[in-house]
Amino acid sequence: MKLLQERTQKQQIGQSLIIQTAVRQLVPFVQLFGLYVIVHGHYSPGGGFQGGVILGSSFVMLALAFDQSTSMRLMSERANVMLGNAGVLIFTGVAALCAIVGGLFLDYSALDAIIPLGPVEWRSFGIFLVEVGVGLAVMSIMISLFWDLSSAGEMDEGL
Amino acid sequence: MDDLLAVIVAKYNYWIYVILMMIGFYAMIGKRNLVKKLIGMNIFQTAIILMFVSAGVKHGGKIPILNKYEVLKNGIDATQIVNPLPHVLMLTAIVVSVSITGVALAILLRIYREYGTLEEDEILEKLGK
Amino acid sequence: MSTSNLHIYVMAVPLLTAFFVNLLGRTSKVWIAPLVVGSLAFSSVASLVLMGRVMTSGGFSYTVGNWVPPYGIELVVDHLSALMLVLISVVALFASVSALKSVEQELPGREHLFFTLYLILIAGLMGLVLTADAFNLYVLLEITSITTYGLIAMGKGRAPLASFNYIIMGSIGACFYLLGVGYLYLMTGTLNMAEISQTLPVIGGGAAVATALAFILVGLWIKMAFFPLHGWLPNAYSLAPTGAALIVAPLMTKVSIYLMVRVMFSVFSIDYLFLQNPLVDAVIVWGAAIAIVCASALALAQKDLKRMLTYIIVAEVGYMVGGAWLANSTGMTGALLHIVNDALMTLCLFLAAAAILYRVGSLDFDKLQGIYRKMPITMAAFTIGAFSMIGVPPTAGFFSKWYLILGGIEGGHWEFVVALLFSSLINAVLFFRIIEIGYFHKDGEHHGHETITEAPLQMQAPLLICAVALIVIGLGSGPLVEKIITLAIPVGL
Amino acid sequence: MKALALIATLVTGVILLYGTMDFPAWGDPQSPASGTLSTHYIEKAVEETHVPNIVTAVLGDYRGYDTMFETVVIYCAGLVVISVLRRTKQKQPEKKA
Repeated sequence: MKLLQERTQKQQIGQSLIIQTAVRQLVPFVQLFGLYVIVHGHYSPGGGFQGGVILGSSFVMLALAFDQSTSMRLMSERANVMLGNAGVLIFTGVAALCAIVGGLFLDYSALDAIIPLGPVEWRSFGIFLVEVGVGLAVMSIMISLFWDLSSAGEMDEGL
Repeated sequence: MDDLLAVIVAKYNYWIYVILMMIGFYAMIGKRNLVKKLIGMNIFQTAIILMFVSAGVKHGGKIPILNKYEVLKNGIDATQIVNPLPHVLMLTAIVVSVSITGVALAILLRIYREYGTLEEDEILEKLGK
Repeated sequence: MSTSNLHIYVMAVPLLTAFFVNLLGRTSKVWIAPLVVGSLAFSSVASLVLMGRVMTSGGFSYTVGNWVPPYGIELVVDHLSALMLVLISVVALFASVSALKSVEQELPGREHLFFTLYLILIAGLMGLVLTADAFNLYVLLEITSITTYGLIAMGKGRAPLASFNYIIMGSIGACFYLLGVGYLYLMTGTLNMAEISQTLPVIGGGAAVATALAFILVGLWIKMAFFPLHGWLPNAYSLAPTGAALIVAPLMTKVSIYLMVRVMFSVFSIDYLFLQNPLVDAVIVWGAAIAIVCASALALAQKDLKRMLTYIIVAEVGYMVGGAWLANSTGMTGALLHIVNDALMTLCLFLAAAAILYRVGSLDFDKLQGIYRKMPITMAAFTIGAFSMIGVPPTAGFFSKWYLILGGIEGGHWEFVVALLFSSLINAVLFFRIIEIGYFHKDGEHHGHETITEAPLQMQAPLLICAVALIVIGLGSGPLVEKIITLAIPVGL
Repeated sequence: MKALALIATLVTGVILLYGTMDFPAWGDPQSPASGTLSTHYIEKAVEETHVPNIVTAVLGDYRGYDTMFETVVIYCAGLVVISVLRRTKQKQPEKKA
């Protein structure tokens, strides 16, 4: 981030110094909080959708404070698409795996046949897996939506 | 007259969501500017979300996150806890509303790139030529 | 791979291959064709096996996630939904073979995006046909809508504007449906269709239940473009890329009609619909008659083949809605048989239009001069589709129209019978006009038509199979009706 | 056109309000909406899935089929935005030439 700020001073892009320093400090903690919300969907209000949006907003904050190519350096467009597909595939994959292993579709207790954790434990763990998949998918879609809409498809300068 | 007032006071949340919905519905049909139609659509969908969530309210109810061990030991009285089902349904409806707004904005950007305007009658004029 | 959840694989395989098409198609286009056609071939075969199983051992219900029905989401596989599954997967297979060729020509850099949306749309349609949960039906309606908005917006020129209008109308329709489900949930407390239909008689048909029925019906009518609410369909389907029109035109409206029939009979009971408020079905049949007459008249005014076909689709919707609300079993048989026939007829005509568009480049009538000599096989199949649309005996269209007319007479709705005959007459005029342009006008000006040769085999094969299927189903509609459709009609109609 | 829209809106509004007549009052625990289904979720969710947050339990497991299609809907939104806005390589040269 430090080198980043020198570069921005030279090319005069992005917001004023105060905002850039604030964002520079904030982004890691926002991402940590996003992960916390995804993982703690069981015990506190939250879950895949909300956590994914918070994670996505950390990249949007970067793109607003500096410029879009900075946030694209942090997460390349290809990696973003891969993450989006990975998230959705985790969800549908776990669901189809339950059917393949012999239970009903989306019946996590059927996964007990692979690793015997006990059917109810598997349900809780299945929900956790699914929340992670949703979080990944929502994060990557939010980022790609913002990048595309703000740069109207050119993916270069942004707002 | 006062029984009508009593009915309104007892169910005022349904009146609010109907008024909100009609504002959105009018904007969707009546407005000429495409972005205003989109804003109307958002109001319309938010009003439906308000209806569902307000249906799940129980006076004096607590939020549906329970202490796992205490519940496993001695159960729970359902009338104390707010109805969780509308919240689940509306999480889905919110995601749908976000996706449709994203798609509509992308299409508006493309229309603006091709016609240079977002007023419906100007676009039809350009098409008419 | 236990075969008890076969129907889930029918729906899950296209969904999973859609994600792989996006992943692999991004790097090399060679992956797209085998993945798309392979997954659809699998689901066609699997749905045929499922159909056989349902015919032998009767329908069954399936709880997703191993929960007792009202708590989890329940899927129902009975005669009607198995038939629809077969229809969707077969029509999707034919359309995908031809779409692969036309998308290569129209959307050069975006095949993988197109076919991902294409496969998700088909998975959504299959999910719609299976589900027996009111809110899950709304989510699947949104999936099919958002993929259709995307497919239409990929077109050139005015397609994004048409897609935006479709978004506004489609959102109104979906939100009205959600409103109806919300009212039912507030009155009955459950979302499972079977549960709702059990608690409704207990509550009695109050104001809320009548409003819920009205909003669900209006919502679905907007989705199926029933006449007064059809404003978005002609632009959306005619400006869409040809590959998209191939899959959207035959299936979207037919599945919406299937949903109306499903909601009518598994949520609201027969005596509530037809006996307690007798005026409703008479008004709807009158509306359907007006829809048929106006849509056919509008089709006359079109100058472009594809726009003309879209108005005929709106008229066909009037057939099926009217047939379903005739309140007698022959009318309902006609409506259900017409769902199958009309999907195949529309597919046959749109496949022919795609082949012509691929070679000639445009579909307005003055470009179609002397097309019969240049593309004889395509136009032969087009003529069979046209005969089926008019209702000429050997083809399938005649039989379903026959049942509809019988139902209309039995129900005493003479205006519906007159509208049907009038629309068949107008279809005859429409299609003979094209056949006349194609045959007898020699291609006067020689500027555009350097060497229009026959369409490529990849677009011709599905067209010919579809035309033959129209005749086979026409001749075989007797057993088709006894074995499947009569069992699908709820008892007591 | 605007007057027609206004009339349509008012008619829909009146029908909606007519429909809300026999709804339960706001927030009473005995309303049918919080009837058998949601009491089952409140009482049994923790016991059957060991997840204290009932909303996540219903979202992930009881109605997981909905959430799966939710993820597909948002995935489609991302795809459609890319396919509508991104210009393919061929188009750019024409503009420049």
